[in-house]
Amino acid sequence: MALNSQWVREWVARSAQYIADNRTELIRLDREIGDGDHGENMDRGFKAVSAKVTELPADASPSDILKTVATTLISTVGGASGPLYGTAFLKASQAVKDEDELDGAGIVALLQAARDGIVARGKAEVGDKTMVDAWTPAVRAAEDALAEGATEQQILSAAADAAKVGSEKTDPLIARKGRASYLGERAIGHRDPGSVSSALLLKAAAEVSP
Amino acid sequence: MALNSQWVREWVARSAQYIADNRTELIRLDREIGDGDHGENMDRGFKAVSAKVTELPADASPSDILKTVATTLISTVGGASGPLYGTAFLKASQAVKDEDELDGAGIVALLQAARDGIVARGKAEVGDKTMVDAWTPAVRAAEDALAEGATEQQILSAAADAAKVGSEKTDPLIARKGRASYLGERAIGHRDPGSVSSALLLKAAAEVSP
Amino acid sequence: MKKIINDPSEVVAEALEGMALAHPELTVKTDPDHIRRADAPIKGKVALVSGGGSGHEPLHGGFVGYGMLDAAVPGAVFTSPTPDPIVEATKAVDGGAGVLHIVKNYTGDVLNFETAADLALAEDIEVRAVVINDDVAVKDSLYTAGRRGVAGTVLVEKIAGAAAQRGDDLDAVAAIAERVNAEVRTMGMALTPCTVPHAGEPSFELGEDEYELGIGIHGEPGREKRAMEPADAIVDRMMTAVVDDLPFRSGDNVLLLVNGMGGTPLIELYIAFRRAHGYLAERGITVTRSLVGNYTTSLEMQGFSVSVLRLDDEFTQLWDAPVQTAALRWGR
Amino acid sequence: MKKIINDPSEVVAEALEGMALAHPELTVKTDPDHIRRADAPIKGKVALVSGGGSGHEPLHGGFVGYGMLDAAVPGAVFTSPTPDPIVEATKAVDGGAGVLHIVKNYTGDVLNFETAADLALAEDIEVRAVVINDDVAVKDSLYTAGRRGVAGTVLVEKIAGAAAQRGDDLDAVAAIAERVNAEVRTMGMALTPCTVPHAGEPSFELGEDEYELGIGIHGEPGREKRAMEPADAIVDRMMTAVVDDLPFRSGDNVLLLVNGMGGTPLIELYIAFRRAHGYLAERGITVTRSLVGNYTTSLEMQGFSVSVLRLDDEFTQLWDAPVQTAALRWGR
Ligand SMILES: Nc1ncnc2c1ncn2[C@@H]1O[C@H](COP(=O)(O)OP(=O)(O)O)[C@@H](O)[C@H]1O
Ligand SMILES: Nc1ncnc2c1ncn2[C@@H]1O[C@H](COP(=O)(O)OP(=O)(O)O)[C@@H](O)[C@H]1O
Ligand SMILES: [Mg+2]
Ligand SMILES: [Mg+2]
Ligand SMILES: [Mg+2]
Ligand SMILES: [Mg+2]
Repeated sequence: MALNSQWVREWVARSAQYIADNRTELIRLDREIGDGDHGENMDRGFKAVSAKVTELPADASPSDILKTVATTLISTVGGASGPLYGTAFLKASQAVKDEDELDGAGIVALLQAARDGIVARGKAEVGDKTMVDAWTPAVRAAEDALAEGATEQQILSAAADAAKVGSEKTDPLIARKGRASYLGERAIGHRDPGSVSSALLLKAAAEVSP
Repeated sequence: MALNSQWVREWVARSAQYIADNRTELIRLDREIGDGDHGENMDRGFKAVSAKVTELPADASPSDILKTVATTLISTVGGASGPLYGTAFLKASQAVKDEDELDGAGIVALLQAARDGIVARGKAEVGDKTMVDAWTPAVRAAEDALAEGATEQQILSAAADAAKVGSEKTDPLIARKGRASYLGERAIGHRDPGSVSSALLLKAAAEVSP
Repeated sequence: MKKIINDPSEVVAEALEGMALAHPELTVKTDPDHIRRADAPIKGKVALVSGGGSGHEPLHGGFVGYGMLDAAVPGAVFTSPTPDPIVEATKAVDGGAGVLHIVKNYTGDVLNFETAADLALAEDIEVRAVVINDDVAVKDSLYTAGRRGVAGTVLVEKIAGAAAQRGDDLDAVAAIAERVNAEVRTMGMALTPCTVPHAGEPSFELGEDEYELGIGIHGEPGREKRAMEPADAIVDRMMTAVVDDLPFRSGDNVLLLVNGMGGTPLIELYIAFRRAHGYLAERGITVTRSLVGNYTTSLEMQGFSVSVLRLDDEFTQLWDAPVQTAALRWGR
Repeated sequence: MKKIINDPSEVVAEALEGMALAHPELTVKTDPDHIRRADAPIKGKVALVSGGGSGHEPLHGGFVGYGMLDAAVPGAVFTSPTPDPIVEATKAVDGGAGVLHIVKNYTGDVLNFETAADLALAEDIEVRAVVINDDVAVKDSLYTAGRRGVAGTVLVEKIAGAAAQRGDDLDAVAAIAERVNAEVRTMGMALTPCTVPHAGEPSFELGEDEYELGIGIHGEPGREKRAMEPADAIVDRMMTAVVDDLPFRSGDNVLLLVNGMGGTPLIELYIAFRRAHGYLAERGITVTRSLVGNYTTSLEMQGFSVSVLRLDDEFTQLWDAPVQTAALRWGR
């Protein structure tokens, strides 16, 4: 079933809830190999996003909503994750411009654009122990699912599952981007917090998809 | 047996040893109701005193030695106890001026002068929870012993015992002088460190007395 | 966690209120937060804007004033500010001669200042950025986000600020800032971690006889934990890393900065300074300018960093030039 | 105990060496230890000498220089100096117009400075002493050693120093110092104890949700332990004690000093300043001069004190007068 702006709204709401629920855990992960603010940053950002999205007119398109998500994240999150997620949602918004309903191809385009935005801003590759380690497998899984004729819901579920696995795979890595890269081998054994928040966002997307 | 300069030298040496042995304990006591330096101050001072006294000519009189103790304490101890003990030994030195041997009366005069010096400088009375609470009972006990015809050794032992009891009696007191006075009722239950060091000095004096 | 705070989420806002009340010579704006010289914009003068996460005070707000920064943009604790306040501050202090952004090299700071620069440019303000990366504890390679910007930032802000104050144009001020960054090296250590107010727990763990070598300024763990040792041995390790890196050479004149992390008593900083000075002297390197104190901190962390800047006559002159800020002041 | 030190018994000596290396404008002497202006004695100027136990840095050595102290005499950590170095410093800076001793009210300091003054007098140097006792946490009564001298000392040293610098005679400088002491009140608190290097153990114990109210600057326990509470509530308690004591009244102009105990981050001091300022404003008391930072510390203790000084035009002028010391500098 094609996804409309209602899905985007619910995605935002569920994301905000998951981020709030996992605020402490994200802080803990970031304390291990970063500076301990990722949960706080994301929670501040998604609380603001929720409020902003609620204020949007009822007829706002998916693209409009995603753009509001983007600009709100950019202006409230700060840190590395703010501009990265901001760019991701900005590119996603542009990718679905003028569409009221997103079919499987639309969903994949959205995810690709988001991932490409993150990579363009942050220059990280898979294996660098960043949120890209969640997004790139997610996009690949979504592409595969689309090719196999999956439903929108199945595509998003595949993406979410792959993101989660990708995030878990950051545990043994040495980081090459972000603060964890300062630690060298001491980053080994810790999960990248940005990949965890990314997996949460994608889980939310799948769960609210009808 | 009358006491000569050899006694004063041994008194100094034994005092230095007792202070060194009790350095940590005096620090601990001073940490409870003061600023934690009494053991360090006294140990620094008596180490210097030992060195200085050893350098004195063999024919130095009791008064000469006591004067060296006084000036060395004044110039090395610092804090409240430095000037107070310094004055005590200075007055003691003056009290036994021109005497080569101290009989019971001489000993009592020495102790009285020391105590009076402390009181003149510090203006503390018995019960103020200071070293005076060791010195004043010590002087009284010495006076009584002399009146009863005790030997020099017995006089000093009486003084030392009384000092120890006096020091113990500071436990339940509220302090009215020195740093402990800032604490009000919170000083109750702690022993005054200066009274403990005073009792140690008097114990040394008695023990080395032949 | 015990702190002199009210609500952890109001720490930055309330501290800014305090700064505004204590320093009438500053204009402190909230929503979006920034601190600027009350006399900004200064027509024809290149303006300097810096910023970054809070928790490093006096960096950067304490360095706003005559001869140093025109504005500072504080983010949440240890979190880069977002682009909005950076744009706002940039617009407010631009005197028509362009604005230099002084950015510490962290992914978040770089990205947010980049976005802000784009937005300012869209409003016809000329912006240049210099990215500070003086921390030798981090290997600068393809495999890291590069060296961090730490206490050397203060030296860049002072010297570039003096260049702007004497009337240098944007290219010249940016070039001097780049040159200071190229000539300064820093290394830090910590005896204790620090606690970010909203995190509520210490940033890392350290045993009673361990210290963390190569620490940054965000409570992030350092290069390695080591068994505690005397101050001189610690300083020697840090100085070796600093001196070998540039490298500093016999005959160099340098500025030596011993910077406290926020919880270190001054008496200990002077003990560290003594040995750092001795280390340099033994290598024929002369300390001609000094700075000792808390300038780039990490909340209540106990520890310090040493920074060495190679001086030439121009740097020395610009260092000596008058400065009037809350945290650094001389000559007026 | 982890500290940036070598040998605990060398802490003061090595820190002095560091100070000497970092501040060529000071003459630092050891044996006996003191710090003095390199240009002392200044003929015809009243000289100011202060001192006390070490561990309160920048007090007093950081306040030696133009417009403030002529010499500072550091004792061992938290231990009053002995008379010898006080006499030595007094002789070295006397320019023929007499010397004012600024003494914090502790039995040890008072007795040692008294002896030093007697000895200086014996060498025909005119000495006057002012004993600072600004701490309202301690009841001043027949039953105590009297109020302690704490952070207000800095204000006395600055204002009396400016009076001496403008050429006032010994009587006048002493009178101004007395007057500042009479008009300033201070109260302190601590979140953590501190550890004297040679003691090796913390000065008192505090639970994870307790603070110590009415603390002094020697790691001595305070008036009472209290359950931890928000910054504003703590500040209100301290300000009430301070304001009610003098008392300060509606219409007063005051200087407000929020002083860190050594381990408190600046961001927290500004949060405390914000509320202290608000407290005064609510009572019609106007803060016309401010100072925020670590000025009278207690090693690495976390905590702060608030001092309020009632200003008149003369105090304000003298406060604003140029000062050039390691820790306080403006106007030159
Ligand atoms: N260059 C980069 N590319 C992609 N993701 C990155 C990059 N740098 C950092 N990240 C992500 O950002 C996360 C940290 O975000 P956050 O803690 O909010 O910001 P900061 O590191 O500035 O404190 C990391 O866990 C990582 O996933
Ligand atoms: N006014 C006084 N009269 C007599 N003894 C005093 C007085 N003030 C302090 N003392 C003694 O001095 C002792 C403290 O000495 P010390 O710790 O060396 O000095 P400080 O208190 O300066 O740190 C106290 O335990 C007390 O016995
Ligand atoms: Mg982070
Ligand atoms: Mg003591
Ligand atoms: Mg951060
Ligand atoms: Mg003492």
